[in-house]
Amino acid sequence: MADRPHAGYSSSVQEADFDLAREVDAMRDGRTDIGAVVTFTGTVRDMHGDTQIADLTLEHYPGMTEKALDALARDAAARFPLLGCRIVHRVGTMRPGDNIVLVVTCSAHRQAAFDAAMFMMDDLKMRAPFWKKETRAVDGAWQGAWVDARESDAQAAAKWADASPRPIAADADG
Amino acid sequence: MADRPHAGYSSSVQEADFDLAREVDAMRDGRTDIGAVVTFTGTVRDMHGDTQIADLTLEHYPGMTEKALDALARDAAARFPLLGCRIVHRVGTMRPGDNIVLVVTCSAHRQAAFDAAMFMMDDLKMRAPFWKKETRAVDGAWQGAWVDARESDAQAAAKWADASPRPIAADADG
Amino acid sequence: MKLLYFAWVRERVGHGEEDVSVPADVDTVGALMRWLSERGDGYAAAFAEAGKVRAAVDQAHVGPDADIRDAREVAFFPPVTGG
Amino acid sequence: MKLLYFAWVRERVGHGEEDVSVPADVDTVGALMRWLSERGDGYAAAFAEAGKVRAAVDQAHVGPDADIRDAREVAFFPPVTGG
Repeated sequence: MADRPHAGYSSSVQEADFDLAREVDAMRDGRTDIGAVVTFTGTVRDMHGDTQIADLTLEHYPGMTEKALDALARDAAARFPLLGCRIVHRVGTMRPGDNIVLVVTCSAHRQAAFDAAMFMMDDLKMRAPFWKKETRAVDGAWQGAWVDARESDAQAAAKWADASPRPIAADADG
Repeated sequence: MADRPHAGYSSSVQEADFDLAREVDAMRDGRTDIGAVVTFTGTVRDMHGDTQIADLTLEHYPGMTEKALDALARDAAARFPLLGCRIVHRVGTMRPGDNIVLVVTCSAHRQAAFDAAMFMMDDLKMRAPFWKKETRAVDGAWQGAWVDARESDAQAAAKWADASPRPIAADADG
Repeated sequence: MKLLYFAWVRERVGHGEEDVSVPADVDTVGALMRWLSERGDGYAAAFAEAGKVRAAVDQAHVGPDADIRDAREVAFFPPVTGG
Repeated sequence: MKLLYFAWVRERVGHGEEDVSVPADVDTVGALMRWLSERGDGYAAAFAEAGKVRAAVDQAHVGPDADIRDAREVAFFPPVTGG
């Protein structure tokens, strides 16, 4: 990003859990030009509709996943006036309450940080090659089932297609 | 909240710094019904427009501040399908890079968590009785100056006046 | 009646808090601001731009027409700038 | 050409990866799906609902008309469900 030398972006696909505080501290890194830090953590729920969930397994497309997440972070940095953004997505088997995905965005201004984090999650759900398989309680037995994609996610992603970043007042803070 | 027994909300006004991880862990607290956690951290910037800032002092209205923040968290819990929300605001003198304010929201669904966090920040900036005084570099000397309220904040808060929470699909997650 | 001042309103008035006995005909926030303006230069400076001063009665935001006859505490301050 | 299958496409096909020699007239993603469907019951089941299977050519999302003549790697999978 020649025009935004400080807009660092990065991504990671990993089996290991992530540490919210460590990720945020690494991005802030003592900087004093940041005014707003937004984080989104997606976690495993114990219910899917009315069905109980024992665990969740994330399959992915090694190679493409890393490219997709990196492109996602790069797109966010190009689209919004960020001072940094990062996305971490776990793969493997997780239990209810566990972390799945983390987005961190830093900006001088709160709206850009919020918008970028929402954009990254919406876009991730449409483009990043992950698939969820749940272990569901069905008629008293545990049964594996692939999670269906949702129309609401397609709508959420579509709203960014024509949207330009909002103009930010030069003196706006926080 | 008789209709949402798990929608815990709380607030704090304090001189001491807050700990992002500790606040988030306290709200999640091993729960398995949460699918989305959003945090917003507002921090002190070293510049205001083109003017360098040495430090920032937050004055407040003891008594009213606590009521205002509590009302803000309660309003967010009533307005969005949250599983918890909290706001922490510091007072006293802070330096560039320091934390000022923290919002944490938890929900089954990401849109509610994002919307509630944005609502809380927008509303806070209009209603909570805090006043910022900056030490600015002016003509080579340091000078105290009260920060002016911004029209953009009034516009941001006004957009929630007529907005209803978005409908959330029963099976939506993350 | 307890009066409180914050931020540059406090600095111009010269103190943050005082107890005053307000005449019976000073019965709204706006009337109180005009009455206070006549108590000295600091007060006059604080309330010179009435449109820039906000008020709270018993810790709730109010407009200039708000009734203060039953108020225990009235506060004056600039538009808030937290967050 | 290297073929990759993920999630329930993988489960129905019966394996996650294979190398195949594709006839010259099978030159698009859609044509490849039809050609694969004839390789056995598992393939037929995987591609029975063509509208539910997505594809990537050399790790980029593509539609059914995408050219595969220069592709090194083609992947088939259901709509993604990460996040």
